[in-house]
Order: sequence, then C-alpha cells, then structure tokens
Amino acid sequence: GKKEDSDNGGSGSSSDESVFKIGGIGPLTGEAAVYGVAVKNGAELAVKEINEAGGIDGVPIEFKMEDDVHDAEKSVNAYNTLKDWGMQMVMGTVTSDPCIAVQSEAANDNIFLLTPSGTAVDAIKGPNAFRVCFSDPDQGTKSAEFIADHDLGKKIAVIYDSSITYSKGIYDNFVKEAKNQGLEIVSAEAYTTDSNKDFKVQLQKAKDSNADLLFLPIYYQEASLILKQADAMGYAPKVFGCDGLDGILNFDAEGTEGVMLLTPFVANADDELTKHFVESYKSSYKETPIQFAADAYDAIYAIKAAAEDAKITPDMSASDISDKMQASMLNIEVEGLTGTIQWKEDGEPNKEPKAVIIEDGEYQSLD
Amino acid sequence: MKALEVKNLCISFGGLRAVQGFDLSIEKGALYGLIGPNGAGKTTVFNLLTGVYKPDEGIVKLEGKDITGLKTTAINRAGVARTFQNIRLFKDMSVLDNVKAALTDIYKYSTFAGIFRLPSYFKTEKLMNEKATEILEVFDLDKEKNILASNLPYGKQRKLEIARALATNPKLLLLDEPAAGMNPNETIELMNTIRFVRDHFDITVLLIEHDMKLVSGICEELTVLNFGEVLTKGKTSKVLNEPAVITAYLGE
Amino acid sequence: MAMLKVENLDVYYGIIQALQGVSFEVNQGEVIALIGANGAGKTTTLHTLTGLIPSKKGRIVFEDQDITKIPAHKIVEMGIAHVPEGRRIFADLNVLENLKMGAYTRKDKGEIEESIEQVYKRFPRLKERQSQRAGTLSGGEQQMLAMGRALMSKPKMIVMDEPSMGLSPIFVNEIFDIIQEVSAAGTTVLLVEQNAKKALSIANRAYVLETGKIVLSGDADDLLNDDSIKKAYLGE
Amino acid sequence: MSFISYLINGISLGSIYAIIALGYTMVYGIAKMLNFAHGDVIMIGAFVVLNMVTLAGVNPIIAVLISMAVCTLLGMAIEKIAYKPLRNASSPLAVLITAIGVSYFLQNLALIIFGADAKSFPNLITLPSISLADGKLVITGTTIATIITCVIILLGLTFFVNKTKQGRAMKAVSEDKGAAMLMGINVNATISLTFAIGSGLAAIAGFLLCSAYPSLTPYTGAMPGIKAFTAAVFGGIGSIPGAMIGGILLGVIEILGKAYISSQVADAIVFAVLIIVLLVKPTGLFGKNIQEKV
Amino acid sequence: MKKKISNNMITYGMILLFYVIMQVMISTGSISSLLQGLLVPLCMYAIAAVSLNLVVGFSGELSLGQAGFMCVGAYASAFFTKLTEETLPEGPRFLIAILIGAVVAAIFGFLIGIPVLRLRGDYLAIVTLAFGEIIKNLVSVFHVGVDKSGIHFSVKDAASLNLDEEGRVLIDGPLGITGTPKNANFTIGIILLFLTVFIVLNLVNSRSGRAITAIRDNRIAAESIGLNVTKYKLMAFVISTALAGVAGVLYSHNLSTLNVKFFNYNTSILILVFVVLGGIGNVKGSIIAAILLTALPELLRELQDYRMLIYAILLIGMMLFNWAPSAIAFRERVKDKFKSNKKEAA
Ligand SMILES: Nc1ncnc2c1ncn2[C@@H]1O[C@H](COP(=O)(O)OP(=O)(O)OP(=O)(O)O)[C@@H](O)[C@H]1O
Ligand SMILES: Nc1ncnc2c1ncn2[C@@H]1O[C@H](COP(=O)(O)OP(=O)(O)OP(=O)(O)O)[C@@H](O)[C@H]1O
Ligand SMILES: [Mg+2]
Ligand SMILES: [Mg+2]
Repeated sequence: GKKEDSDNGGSGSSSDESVFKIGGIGPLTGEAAVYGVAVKNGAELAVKEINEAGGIDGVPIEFKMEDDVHDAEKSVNAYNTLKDWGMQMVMGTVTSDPCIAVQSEAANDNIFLLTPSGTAVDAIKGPNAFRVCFSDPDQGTKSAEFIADHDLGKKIAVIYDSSITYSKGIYDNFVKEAKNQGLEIVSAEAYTTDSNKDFKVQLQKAKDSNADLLFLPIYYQEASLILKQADAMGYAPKVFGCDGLDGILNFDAEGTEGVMLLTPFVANADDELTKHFVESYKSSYKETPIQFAADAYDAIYAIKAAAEDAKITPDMSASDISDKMQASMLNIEVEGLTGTIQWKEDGEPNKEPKAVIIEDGEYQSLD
Repeated sequence: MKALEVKNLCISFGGLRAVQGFDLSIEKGALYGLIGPNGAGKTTVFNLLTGVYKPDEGIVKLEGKDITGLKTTAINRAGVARTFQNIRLFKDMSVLDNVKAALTDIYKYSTFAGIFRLPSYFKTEKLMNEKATEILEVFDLDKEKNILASNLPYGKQRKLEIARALATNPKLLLLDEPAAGMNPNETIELMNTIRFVRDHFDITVLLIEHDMKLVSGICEELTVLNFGEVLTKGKTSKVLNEPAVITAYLGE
Repeated sequence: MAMLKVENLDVYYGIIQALQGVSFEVNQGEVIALIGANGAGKTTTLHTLTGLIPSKKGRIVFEDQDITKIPAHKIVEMGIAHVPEGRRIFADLNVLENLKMGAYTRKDKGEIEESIEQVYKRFPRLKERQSQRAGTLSGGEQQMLAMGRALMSKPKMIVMDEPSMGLSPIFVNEIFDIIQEVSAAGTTVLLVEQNAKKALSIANRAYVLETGKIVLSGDADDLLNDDSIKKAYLGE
Repeated sequence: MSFISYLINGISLGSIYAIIALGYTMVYGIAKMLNFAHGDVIMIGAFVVLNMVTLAGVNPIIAVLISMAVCTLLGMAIEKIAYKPLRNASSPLAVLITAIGVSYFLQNLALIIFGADAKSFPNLITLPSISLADGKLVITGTTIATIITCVIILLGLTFFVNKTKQGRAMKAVSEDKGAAMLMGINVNATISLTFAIGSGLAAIAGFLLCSAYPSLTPYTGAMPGIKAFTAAVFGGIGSIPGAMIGGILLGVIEILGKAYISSQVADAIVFAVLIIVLLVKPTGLFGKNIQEKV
Repeated sequence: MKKKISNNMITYGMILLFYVIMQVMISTGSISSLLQGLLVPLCMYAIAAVSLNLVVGFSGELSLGQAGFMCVGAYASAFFTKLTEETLPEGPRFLIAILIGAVVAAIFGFLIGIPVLRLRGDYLAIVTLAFGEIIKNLVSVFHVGVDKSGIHFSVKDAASLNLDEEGRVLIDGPLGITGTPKNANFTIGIILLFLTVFIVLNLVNSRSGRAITAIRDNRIAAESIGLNVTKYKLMAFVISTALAGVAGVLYSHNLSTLNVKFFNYNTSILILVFVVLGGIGNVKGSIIAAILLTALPELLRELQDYRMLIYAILLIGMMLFNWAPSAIAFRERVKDKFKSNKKEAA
C-alpha cells in the first residue's frame, strides 16, 4: 500500500512485515454513510495517536477502510479486497446485517474481528468476533430496567423502525423485559425507512394512549423529526431513547429539552479522555463526534491492548493472530470513551451504560 | 353457404355514426371490393369484422357460423385474416419469422419441447420452415427471408403482410388498401398475386382500395360505402358506372 | 434565378448511402415533380431539404441563402413548408389545434383566423371535424389535415411527400387541383409522387430519382412521353 | 375528531408529494421520459437553500430564488449532456437508464460536497399555523404554504401549457418532434425549457420538502422522488391536475393506512391501492385512455 | 438463421471460457480473494439480468420489480434450507432449494402477472415496482419459527411465536434469515447461468418465443394472426420470475444473512441497467454488462470517496457510447474504416 499513507493517519511508509494491517469496513456512501464515515474518522484518529506514540509494542498500525454501502454482499467484497491488501484484523463492520455476513467469512478464514457498532446478536456469532457497543437485546433490556428502576413511567408508548435490525431488535427485547419489570406498553407504532418523514399518526396514537413515557429506540435524524412534530401537535411527552439518539444535539437541539437517553458515550462529558477526543476530532473533521466515532476509537485501542497482551507480531499469519487475540480479549480492560470495557467469552462487552438527560441543550448525567 | 354474411352492422364513436346498417354477403371464393370516399367507414368495417371494435348492433357470420363480438384472436382462429391500412409488421423479426409467427397455432409443439429441443421441436420447425417458405415464394419474398422486416422496401412490406395473413390459413382474407404507395408496375404485379392467392389457397378475398385500376382489374363485385352507409352494390362494371358512385367517389 | 438550388447532396443513414450527388433546381412559381420507385430516396431528399436530416456533402441554397446547416425550424420560418410522408399530424390534438400549430411561425395573429377559414373552404370535411382528435380521422382526412396544416404557414414554397397516397379517386383529382391552385396563388411547389402520371401532368419540370441518384430530368410533358418513363413509372 | 386530524396530516404530507409530482409529470408529459434524477435535483435545490441561508446568510426568499436558478441551470445542463444525445435512441429505456446514472451522480456529488451527515434544515416559513377546534386540529404554516404553492403551480402550468405559444409547442413536441420542427418549433429549445421549468419547480419542492421535514442528506430526494413518481402515475402521468390530486391522495392513503390498518405495512397499503386503481383505470385517475386507431 | 445460431454459440462459449479461466486461476492460486468472492454474485446478477431481459427485451414490457421475485426465491429457498438443515444431506437439499426458489417465485409471477400484464409501458413499470415494494414490506414483518410442535408464525415479533426451548426462529422480521449455509459455489452458479441462458435462448427461438416477440413488435397485428396475447405475455413473465427466483436462491445461499433491504427498487433498477446497457434483447450483452457493472465499483475502490461518483460518470458515458445514435454512427464508421484498412493490407 503506497497510496493509503496519506489517509491512514500517517503510519509511515513501512514495508508489509513491520506493520499491523487493520481493515475497516462500513458504509462510506449510501444512506448509512454517516455512520461509516464517523467510524472511519474515529478509527483513524486512534490509529494516528497510537502510531505517534510508537504503535503497538513499537509496530505501527496501517489502517484501511473500505466502503460497503451498507450492503451485505458489498461488505463481503470489501472484506475480500482488504484480504488481498493483507489485512490481519477486521475493525468492522459498522452496520449489523453486513456484519453478520462478514463475520461468517471471517470465522471461516479465522480472522479476528471487532465490530465497533454492529449490534445484532448474530453479528459476533463466531469465536473470532467481538464488539464494542451493546447488543440490541442488551439495550432493550437495559432500557426497560432503567425506566423501571428510576420510575420514569408505567405506561409506555414506543415508536420504532420496523425495517431496520437495530430498532426492531431493541424494541423486541424491550417488550420482553418490560413485562418482567411491570411496565405496560400502551402503544407500539412502527414506521419504515421508506416512510420515515411523517410521524404524526404514530404520535397521535401515543398521545391518545395516555402514555407516561415515549420510548424511541431509533436514530437521531428521525427522532428529531418526531420531537418537532410532537411539538407542533402540542404533545410534550417524556422521551427516552438509546444510543442511536446520540448526535441529536449537533443535528438540531430544538425540542430536545428533557429527552433522556441511554448511551455509553457523551460528547460533552468532562473526563479528560472524552474532552481530548472531542477536541482532536473537531479539529480534524470539523464536527462533533457521534457515538459511532467513539466506538471505533475504543475498538482500535482495544485491539492495541489485546495485541500487546497477546504479544503478536506482524509476521504472524492472520489466523494465528486471531487465535491469540481471542484469548487476550478476555484478559484486557480498556478505559474507553464508552466506558470501562471488559469482554466476555461470547464476544460481548461488559460495560456500564450511562444515562443522560438533555438540559439546557447539554447532556447531564441522570444517575 | 356464403363465405361471409353481415347484417345491419352499426357502430358510433361518440356522436359520429361511422357505420350504419351495413349489409354484405360474399360468395365463397369471390374477390370482392369495398370502396368509398375517405372516411366513409371502410376500415371501420374491417375493424368490426375482425373484432378490433365491437359492433353496437348487427350480426357477422363466417360460413354460417356467428362470429359477432368475438375477440380478434378468436375471429382469426375462426378463419378471418387481414392486413392493415398502415402497415403493421413485426419489425424486428425476420421476414421468415413474420410468417412463422402466424403459423404458431397451426404447427404445434409444447413450450417444454421448444426449450429442451425435443425431437418434436425439430420435426415441427422443419415443417414450419417449409410452409413459410412456400408462402413466401408466392409473393416472391423467399430470397429476402432472412432480412429484418423493417428493412424491406415499402412494396414488399405490403406483400409480406398479405403473406403473413395467409399463413393463418384463413377462409376469408381482408386487404386494406394493398396497393397504397405502390407504383403502377408494382400494382399490376400485386393484382396477379392476389388472383393467384385466391385460386391457389382457395379462399375468399375482400379488399379495400382506392386504385381503380386494381379494383376494376380484379374485383368481381363491389360494395360502395358513403358516410357509413351502403350507397350501392353489385357487379364491378355496373357499379363503377353508376352516377351516384361517380359523383361521390370517382369524379369526372 | 433559381429559388432553390440543391447541389451535389450526399446523405447517409449510418453507413448506408441514401443519396449520391443529387442536384436540382426549383424556380420561383414552378411546380416540380420528383418521381422514382420505392426507396429511391425521394423522402430522404425532402427531409434533407427541410433540415430534418443532415447531409454529409453538398449545398442547399434557398433564396440566395445557404440553408444546408440551418436547423429545420428556421427553414420553416424562411418560408418552406413540408407535408411529410405518413402525414405526421398531431394525433392527440384536435383538427383545429393542428391547424393552429401550422401557423406557429406566423406573427400576424389577426389573419390566422382568416387562413383557417380558407383551409376549411378547401377542405370542408375538416370543418365538420374541427374538434375531433386528429388521430381518429380516416386516412384521407388525415391527409387533408396535413396539407391544410402546411398551408397555414403561408409558405413561399411547399414540398409535399406523396400527398395523394390513400385518397379516393375523386379526392386525388381534387388534391391535384388544390396543388395547382396553391401554385397559381404564387407558392412554389416541389412534389414527390408515386402517381407519376398525375404528377407529371401538372408539373412544369420533373426529376427522376433512382437508387439515390438523379437519372433523368426535363420538361414534364417530355417525360410523360418518354418510353422508359412510361414503362418504369406509368405502368403502360 | 382523530379522523379529521389524520386527514389533515394526509393532506399536508400529500401536498409535498404533489409538488414533487408536478415537476415529474411536467417533464414526462413533454419529454416522455421518466426523469429518475428529479428527486435528486430536489435534494440539490434544498442544499442550495440551506447553504445560502446558513453559510451566506442570505434572505430565505432570495435563497429560494437562487436555488431555482441553480436547479434550472442544472436541469438544462443534465438534459443537454446526458439526455439529448439519446433522444433518438432506438429504445426509450436508454434515456431512463441514463437518468438513473445522473441520479447516482448527483447523490454522490452531494455526498462529497456536503458530507454524509444529516443536516437540519432551518424553519424559514414564518406563516402562522391555523388552530381549529380549540387547538385539537392544527394546520402548520408549512402545510398552508405548500398547498398554496401547489395550487399556484398547478394553475400556472395549466395556463402555460394550454394557452401560451410555448406551451402549445411543448404539446406538439411531445407528440412528434419531427413534425413539430416542420411547424417551425425549435425542439431543442422547447425540451430545454421543459427541463428548466421542471427543475425550477424541483427547487421549490426541495425547499418545501425540507421545511416540512427538516432533515437533509444526499439521499433525501430519492424516496420522495419514487413516491412522487407513484403519485404522478396514480393521477395519470402527464396530467398536471392528476399529479396534484394523485399526490394528495397518496399522502392521505399513507396516513390513513398507518392510522387504521397497520403502521408496519403502510408502504404496502399505499402501493396496493395504487395497483387497484390502475387495474380499474389503467391510465391513472386523470390519464387519457387513448386507443390506438387501427 | 445461421448467424443467430453462431451468436448463441458465442454466448455459451463465453460463459464456458469464463468458467475455465476462473477455475484455472483458482487452482493455481492466482485469483484474488476479491474476485473469488465475486464469482457467485456475478453469476447471480447475470442470471437476474438474463431473466429480466426475457421480459424487457423479448416481451417488450418494462418491469421494475425483478428484485421482488428474487426476494421470494431467496426467502423460500433459505427457509427450506434452514428448516431441513439437520434432516437432509447438503447436495439434494440445495437442489430442492433451487427448485423451491424457482417454483415459488413463478407462482408469485403468475398471480401478479394475470392482473398486471393488462397494463402497458410506464404503468406496468410502476405496478411491478409497487409489487416489488409490497413483497419487500410484507416479508419484513414475518416471523416464522419452528419447534417440536411444528411451524409457528407471527407478524408481531419473535417472542409471540411462543416457541419451546428447542425452537428456532427461522425468519425474524427485518432481521430476515441468518446463518443459511453457504451452499452456492461458482460451479453451481455457472451451471445455473448456463441453464438460464439455455432456457431463454431456446425459448426465444421457438414457437412460443416467436409469438412473444411478435406481440412485442405489434400487439394488434399479433392478435390479428390469432396469437393469444395474455398467454404468451404471461409465459414470458412467469419464466422470467422463476429464473429471478433462482438468482435469489444463489444470493441467499452465498451470504449468511438474508434481509429484504437488498431487494428494493434500487436493485430492480440496477438489473434493468444491466439489461439496457448490454443491449435490449441481447443475452450476451446482459451477461457482460452484469459482470462489468458489478465488478466496476470494486475496481474503482482505489478512488476512495470518488468511487461512486466516477462509477456514475462511467455509467452515463457507457450509456451514451452504446446508445446515442451519433455514437453508433461513429462506431460504425470506425468499424468500416478498420475493415477497409484490413482489406487493403491483405
Ligand atoms: N376510434 C375512432 N374514434 C372516433 N372516430 C373514428 C374512430 N375510428 C374511425 N373514426 C371515424 O370514422 C370514420 C370512418 O373511418 P374509416 O377509417 O373507417 O374510414 P375509411 O373509409 O377507411 O377511410 P380511408 O379511405 O380514408 O381510409 C372517419 O370519419 C373517422 O374519423
Ligand atoms: N431511417 C432510415 N434508416 C436507414 N435507412 C433508411 C432510413 N430511411 C430510409 N432509408 C433507406 O434510404 C433509401 C431511400 O429511402 P427514402 O425513404 O428516401 O425513399 P423514397 O424514395 O421516399 O421511397 P418510398 O416511395 O418508399 O417512400 C431506402 O433504401 C431506404 O431503405
Ligand atoms: Mg381506411
Ligand atoms: Mg418516401
């Protein structure tokens, strides 16, 4: 790789033997590009920092991100392209469905895979696959628990995207757990990616159901529309969401006052790590990072930690690296942007979700 | 039994009575002409006979069998074939295939046999080729059989249309202005062909034409249509000399 | 002085050459017939003349102006009207609207009504059908409309492509009368006809086209009596 | 009561579809082509307004005018570069595919210029909303503006196409370009004008779309484009009033379907109604059923 | 006639050559992972394009719903495979899955074709597009699971399937079907492509095929010679949908995730792009265009952010080059010159 140098965070023009080649996969074009681009940026930032600080045990990282347009088949193509490039580990893929396909390929090839943001259960099915973010069931369950624990409401209305895995996954598990927690779902209305502009019907039904709380396990673009349309209807429910809502403040803070969300990453948190990250991200990319960028940043640091623990070297085969990394992932603890993370056997992260509420256009801790 | 018997055929378009109380009766094997001024309703009669339009009223009988109101496809199966005033060939198909398309329901093998090339495919295709070539020979088109229909000169396109109609094995052949756009020499040749077809294939021909040389040359009897109604009918020589026909249609 | 001068026209369809070095002249006030068998290139000649297809070589001069490269719509403005083969009437518009389209280039708004009346006088059938959708007219009626529409532009010169095709005998005569009337009223006429006898009988001069070349030309009367013409085009 | 409020929702959603469909149908009616890039011109128009207002601080009305100018030029350029060479192609599908290429092009161009993240579109329509029945029914200012604009465009286009010389030229061109030339009509200019108008309307549509649903990405135009295409067909493609009615009906059906049947399968319901309508009336609500004369 | 036959032979030969070259590259290890991974998708797209060409090219109808039928084939076959994963051996199971994909897609094609084929042109296009979207929308609300007591079904969520301990969710709403075994491989893909081409070309050159093209060229004339328009249109449509179903089977047995999102109108349109770019009614062209346009974005990866932009420009450029009358004339002239030069040289 000669050309990649310019955009992989300055890994230096090292020969193949003296770098770790990490491949990133995610949507850089197409409707989900915003998530892929965020992951690319976050990962490149981390790679740059690590390389500047001497790399992984002195070995620099070369990072290359390939586009998958949020499509499973293209994702496999991207994966194969990266294999041809000499990729030793996968940081990806960004979205769930492609991740399921790619992790199955990676499991076959025994290449280590760490997805920053693939939330579907099956996205890390193989023993070689891990993730940084919470899984869909985790978020659904944790949301229900949190709502019950903090007594935010008894009667819940939900609006979710029935055509995407993320939203549907959280919703299903939320419903399951809500029952256990004694919450009542009084209205559950869906929409699809094909008609994600007008939510007045769903809002009307939520309103009519006299819910105490509106649960929005969706992404912030739609959430923002929902909040504005609710406002225009004169409906001001208590709103609770998941990590998909993160980003809403940069997008448009209007109408977000009082919205609560469960997210591992808060861009205006005042710990040093976050501040530093947000600052350098802003200076490099001219925008505030969303949680996807933070997940990717943590993913790269997790790879570094595990690689150092495993004492892998760049001349090892990808399969050997994978075996060692798998074992080491269980040993490490990463102080990340998204919390202090340890990994479990099944590849799931073990970390505490943070709950925040938006007050005066800022996140405030809810605990 | 008559080849064609039509009683009181009527159709209107909006307020326009295009054809009114049209009667026609043609002997088997006749060469019959339908003439009349522009817009008199001749083509409309053809459209009624072939099921392109459904008549508002009236009965059409082909060799005694009532075919009124049937679909175009069914009427063709019953034995009526036609050509069109504005040529309608299968432009992107070869001359041979134009004719073979018309043989589709005459020489049959299953689609399955066609796809998997069973013996019946080869046997039947051979028969079809022979039959189609035989018909094309009549129209002197066999040498052009592999070129695209749209690449034929105008005159030959008209002939191909007749050949295609003939391939469906009709009892009655309807020709709408077969000589339009042809020069006098070509017209003469066409007249011979039409006569030959009638004799050789043992069919009845009803044709519309404005070229009086052709009409007087080959039609035995005529019906003259004017403003949707029959003006007169009878032997060609007699009809063409009637003053009413001269004033309405022929002039001079 | 020739009103229209065509010099050495070469026209291709793709790589097929349709015209080879066609040259002819039309003088002010003449009726010129262009005859030839099917596919000889008559329609191609007229299309090239009015700018519908480009020529590869050659020059067309109309009233001392080179119009070879001028787009079709400008040529119409300059005073050439074209009655195209196959009529090409606007099927979705009614008869009156079609006629109005014919007057598209005219600036003298007030007189358009007058011209319409004139056309109706020539073709009473069109008046009866003035609000019928043109696509449903019979073949002959459409031919009248095409002719009427061309006249609506008050052309200096009118080119007609087989105007008698599909017309009843009485109407063929009438059309030729009308052509003569149009000519008498001062419009120059270039006429392409399959009905060579009729065409030659009203024309001043004629050109014979065979496979893309002019093979014969001369006074119409002379050609009418030419044996080879008689045999090839008059069916005698 | 809720029915009426759903109805109002449907009309406001439908009015957005309608305004997009008008541009679609205009181009289809004249150039006889499905301009699949229309939705993306809308997106470009919205980005122009957004950047004018937020970056250059231009007055919203002027921003919309600039956007119209940009889209008009863009539309004409697209027509000239990508569509015109195919005007006489042997199949009308060729230009359809090229339009798809143009659509990809515009989306990816916008992606590179404006980035992938969704932009929030500022609320520039200051019309007050109307409250009825003690505030139980609210019609937003944007909806009112959209409907008024829709009606104005509808009347304007109808007048233009039927009553002006240019409009008549368009009709002639849509039927037979060769014959139109022989009438002295400048066919290239006429088609160019059609695209200019269609694309100018796209700019307005983009502005109204993003005012009603203030989230803008390079892909914002794609789905509304398809929905508007559906609406145009629903009303009878090529028919100007058809586009308006089709658009509004589509919006109403979508909302009522969501409200009374299922919000999960609302898309299926919309398309099912479309199919049923077309089966009963094969050329759409206002489409002329033209029988070919034999 | 002769020309047609040799043209068909070139098509078959091309497929065979492609297969042989790829196999040699695979066995010598000189194939890149990317290309190797692309082989099955290439077959899949080629099959889809050839099948759509039957409708668009030979039957002359504009269909924008081909992805919907691929979706049906993909889901039906993957469902079957998952259901019998433990009970049937892989070979026969996949064979049956292919048949099921084809048959179920054909049934949908038949049911949809009957009412819809009465429409023409752009109206047919929108209705097929609509059906594609309906299929996509409906399939994504299905939840199907299986346990000892049989197959369970719900349109709400996986939980309401009430499966017992051992139960497996086979279709999980928008998540679709995951973990379908990767039964498709290049050889099977090529065989299916070969079969598709064989069926389409032979159909076209048979009695029914002539009827289909005749109806396309002139419906009124076709009726006048006694052809049953509905029957032949439906025949082309149903065969086309069955083959699209087969393409769907390849898709679902090549990736371990199956999700309706892929089968949206964009995919239908992409397949139409293959057909038109390759030349309407040109089977060989469809295959080449499918391969070219599938490989192109991969080859352009070096261009990074500009990749899809360049892709769009190339697509427009290729369309203009292939279809613009002026470009065609130019190409013919060049060809002509080339020929005469060669003659002179000889
Ligand atoms: N579908 C239709 N709708 C309305 N009017 C029609 C329709 N078909 C035919 N007509 C009208 O019916 C009349 C008869 O038309 P037809 O085509 O039968 O005439 P024709 O005798 O064949 O004339 P020509 O010799 O000029 O071809 C014409 O006035 C025509 O305008
Ligand atoms: N669009 C076209 N593409 C290719 N070849 C064409 C085209 N139009 C005409 N030709 C060919 O050019 C030659 C001249 O055709 P043209 O139409 O000018 O003849 P014509 O003298 O008008 O004949 P007709 O009496 O049949 O109208 C013919 O050989 C014809 O096949
Ligand atoms: Mg007639
Ligand atoms: Mg001609």
